Amino acid sequence: MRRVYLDYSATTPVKKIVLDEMIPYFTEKFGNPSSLYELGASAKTDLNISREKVAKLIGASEREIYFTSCGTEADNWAVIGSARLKKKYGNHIITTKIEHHAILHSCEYLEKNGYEVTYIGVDEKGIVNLKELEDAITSNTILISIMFANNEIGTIQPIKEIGEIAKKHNILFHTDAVQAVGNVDINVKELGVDMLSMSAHKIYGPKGIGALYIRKGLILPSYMNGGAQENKRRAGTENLAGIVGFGKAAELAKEGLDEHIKKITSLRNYFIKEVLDKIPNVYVNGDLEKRLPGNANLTFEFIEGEALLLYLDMNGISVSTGSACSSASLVPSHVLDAIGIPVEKIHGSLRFSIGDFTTKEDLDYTVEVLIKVVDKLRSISSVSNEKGW
Amino acid sequence: MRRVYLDYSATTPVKKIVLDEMIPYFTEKFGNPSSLYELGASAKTDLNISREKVAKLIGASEREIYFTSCGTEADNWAVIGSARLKKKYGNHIITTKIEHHAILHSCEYLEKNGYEVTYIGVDEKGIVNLKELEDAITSNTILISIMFANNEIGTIQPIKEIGEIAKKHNILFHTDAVQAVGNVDINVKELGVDMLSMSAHKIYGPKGIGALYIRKGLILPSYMNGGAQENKRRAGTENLAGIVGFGKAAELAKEGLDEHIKKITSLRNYFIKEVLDKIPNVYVNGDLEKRLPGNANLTFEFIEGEALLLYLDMNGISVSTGSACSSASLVPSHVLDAIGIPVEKIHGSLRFSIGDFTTKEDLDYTVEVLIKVVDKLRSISSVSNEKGW
Amino acid sequence: MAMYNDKVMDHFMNPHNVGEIENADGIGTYGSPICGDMMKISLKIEDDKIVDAKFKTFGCGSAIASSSVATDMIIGKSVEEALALTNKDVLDELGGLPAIKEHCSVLADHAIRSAVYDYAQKTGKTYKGLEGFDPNEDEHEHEHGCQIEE
Amino acid sequence: MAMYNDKVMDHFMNPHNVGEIENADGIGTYGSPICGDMMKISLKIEDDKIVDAKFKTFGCGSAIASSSVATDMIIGKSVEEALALTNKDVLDELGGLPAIKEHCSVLADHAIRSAVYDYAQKTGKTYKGLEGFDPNEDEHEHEHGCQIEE
Ligand SMILES: Cc1ncc(COP(=O)(O)O)c(C=O)c1O
Ligand SMILES: Cc1ncc(COP(=O)(O)O)c(C=O)c1O
Repeated sequence: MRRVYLDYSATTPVKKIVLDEMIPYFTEKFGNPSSLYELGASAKTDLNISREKVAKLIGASEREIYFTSCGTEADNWAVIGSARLKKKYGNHIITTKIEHHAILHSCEYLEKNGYEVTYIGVDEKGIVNLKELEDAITSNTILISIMFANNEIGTIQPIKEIGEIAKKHNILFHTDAVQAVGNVDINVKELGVDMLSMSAHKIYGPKGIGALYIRKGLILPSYMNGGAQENKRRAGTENLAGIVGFGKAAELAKEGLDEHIKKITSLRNYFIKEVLDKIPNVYVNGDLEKRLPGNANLTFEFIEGEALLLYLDMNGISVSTGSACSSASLVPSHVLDAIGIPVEKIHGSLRFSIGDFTTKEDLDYTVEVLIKVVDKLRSISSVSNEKGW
Repeated sequence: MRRVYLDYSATTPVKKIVLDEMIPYFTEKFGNPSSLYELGASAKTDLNISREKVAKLIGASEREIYFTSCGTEADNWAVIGSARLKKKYGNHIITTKIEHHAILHSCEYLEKNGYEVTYIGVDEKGIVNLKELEDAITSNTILISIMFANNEIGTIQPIKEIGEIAKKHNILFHTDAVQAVGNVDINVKELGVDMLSMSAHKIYGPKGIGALYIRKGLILPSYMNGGAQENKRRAGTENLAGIVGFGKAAELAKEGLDEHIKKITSLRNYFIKEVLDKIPNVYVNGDLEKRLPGNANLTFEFIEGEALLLYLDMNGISVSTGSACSSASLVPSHVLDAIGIPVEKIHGSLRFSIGDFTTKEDLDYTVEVLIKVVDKLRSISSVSNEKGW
Repeated sequence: MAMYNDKVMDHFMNPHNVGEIENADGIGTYGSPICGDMMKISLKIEDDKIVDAKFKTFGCGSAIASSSVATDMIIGKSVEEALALTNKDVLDELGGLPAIKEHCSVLADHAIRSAVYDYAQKTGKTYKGLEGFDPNEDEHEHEHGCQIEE
Repeated sequence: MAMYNDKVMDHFMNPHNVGEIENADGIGTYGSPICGDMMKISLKIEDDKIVDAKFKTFGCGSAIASSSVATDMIIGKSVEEALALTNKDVLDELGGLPAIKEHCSVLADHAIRSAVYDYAQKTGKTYKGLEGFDPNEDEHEHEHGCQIEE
């Protein structure tokens, strides 16, 4: 059976060239980067070379990159760290209704600890309204955290404009760019962001390594207390092989960015067109232009998403219902809810995300299977176009 | 030149058989364990098999193991999480003066946030006094955190007795067992510990993956907010390959434990005897019996440790001055200070730590080099046995 | 598929008794698309015996599998026997569902009861198993439904 | 060795001018083992010129390398020239030290000044470069020493 992976937004395989670069750091070059002897010192050198590669991908300077264990940690650190840092200036944070749970649950933690959080909405295309953002700002606002690109519907926010608003009001600005990095041309200097979260496993690097960009001059309190690693800001023996893999993946992403965007966008558009042409009662969620290249979030009316997902899986096709980390939960997507999709249709929505190993043939096969399984599930379903919901 | 790695307490190389087990999880079996489709579901299955292996190493049950990004994170989570959990019952924490910085700096963070911490001392052999511990307990005490084995001098604490005291007073008990795991036979059920920290890179697994054992029934608040991973207690896409490597390393450690302890202890004793026999004015720090098998912490009078470390490094021998994570710092070891070593002698102390790949020939070579370089540095030194300090 | 066992997968991929019975003797619906699952069942009843049952379900794998296995279980049974079917019976017959999905098995026994109630209303019959059953009181949203676990 | 450059390593591994001059004209000590570094220097002075210098140092790589290079730098110089030597000069000659170790270069120029002071005391000479210098006031612990960075 053909295997078609269409969940690159959940995680990506490590590219062979990335893995090859990592391998020696497990066995021969395994020194602790904090150790003074040669084996440690050269580990530290290589670690910083990787740091530079990650920095380059987002136009930062090397010393502004702090490695973390994942995008989630970067998000926790940015939000909770900023809140602690600025607590004497205020207790109000602004974020959006469509953030990843790493941001939302960090905000909830802060709400339980004396902070106030405004969750601004998005329009039906999944884009924040800058006026609503500016109206939400009070004299107590200390942080704006708005994601760069959404993990479910792929919509890209006006980060530069948000940065200008934040700067005008002298408020820290964090963006969760876990999905955007490697898929959008990013330059933190031009965007005016103070902090930016990344994660290697979304760009063909390994799982378990992420990074937080922290603008030079901003001294965020440590979220991990202990040794003097990461310029004393993030304790814990460094995930050396992981960092080297992240560095290589970042380098590849930087080099191939234009081509990647062009190729993936065109595949994605082809896929959407095919599905909409060949299957009735299917809709695309989220803005079609301000969107990650690989994302196709589709609502299939009259069927339930998990059933469809499993039917696809039985045919070798991997897709997801929104974000992987809430896949075991039955809560309907908060993102689709925020763009106004009625709950019954949220249940029938799937995210197809296309990546570097996807071929046109993969997509043709997927469309072919989709036609069949959508038809079958609709024939089982108790709701239909004729009978209504 | 011969290469002799004698810093296994800082970090270990990943064993080949461990790495082999990890490799497929980067490339083919790369699914996100939270994903519903086959690739994700089988990743989840394999993740839980690894969890079971880690659990077995310490006599825990699978559901009591929560993977973290490192030992440091496990320590932060245990200490800060317990403090938050129990804050309505009190604000007092007891720990020791010889903890790793991951504990000490977490305690300092808590001290800045309304908690009180008592740092109990140790005797000149590096062992805590149970009476002092019990005397330190107040009605406000909510947590005792005492390390299983010390990373600098290798001394092993009376964990079982501490567990009994904690239970008697109904206080949570955490132990940082990062150095002990894989080197000491541990059974959490018999020891009565509520939480226990581990780290894979100390037992021939990869860097960047650790775990916290949390006794069944204890609901520690999450330190990483976000997705529903790790039974909703530690968010962030799982470091799948790292976890698989940790699992394999734990399995090997469990299988070979008795032999490992026997072999390493005997090599260590041989090394110490040789050094003491052949080089004057050298002392061993810490208890000789209640001690990690591979640890030899030695004071070389009249010379400075970093100079000696570098001379050894020029001869291919890797050793450390105390803990790797404070190696770039000039602060004299807080551990040697706690056992009463005068500061000028702390400067001349080195940790040699022996591991699975160490041979008798390695140690003979090391002794040979030591004789020469100690002699040379003493001939340069402005202090000596005759002239005194 | 680690999520569901083989039997569940089989009933999900190849569900039995899918469809609608024309001129059914009793029709019942339970659940709602808003909660993510809705089952509609139609029964053919002769001599107080369920001679045929067909379903249509909007829902996840467990909902479809539960519908399939439950219809299998009642065909050939007396009406009282069918009313005695519990979601536990459905679960057992399926060989279990993931904890987070167990509530889906409720769908089938509720829908069956509704269909028999419809039959009883139309025919004026009474059944012990329907005592205290009120399809309107038993609002999906209240009892089983939209019990979402975060 | 990424920590130190080649020149530092060379002076550290093969330090020049190690030892003690018998019947030295001036002897100076600076630092203390408690702070992790102590340098002792002895000078042979003829016609106000430093004809020989030897050191002994307890300390790290930078302390030993600084001692070595500083003694090299003053041999053949006039006493006033030697007094003009700053830790910056030592650092430059070494091609730099890691930031955390820069304070080690202070060791040498202080020890040299102390040795010249000793010579001046014994001979009754005065030097411009010693103006305001008081070896006792200049307590190691206060000025340079035990400046530890966490
Ligand atoms: C006793 C002890 N605790 C905690 C740690 C921290 O572990 P990690 O380096 O995995 O963060 C270490 C080692 O570095 C250690 O030796
Ligand atoms: C937008 C967004 N933020 C944060 C995360 C969390 O990253 P990680 O899985 O590396 O913790 C993800 C992906 O899971 C994401 O898509």
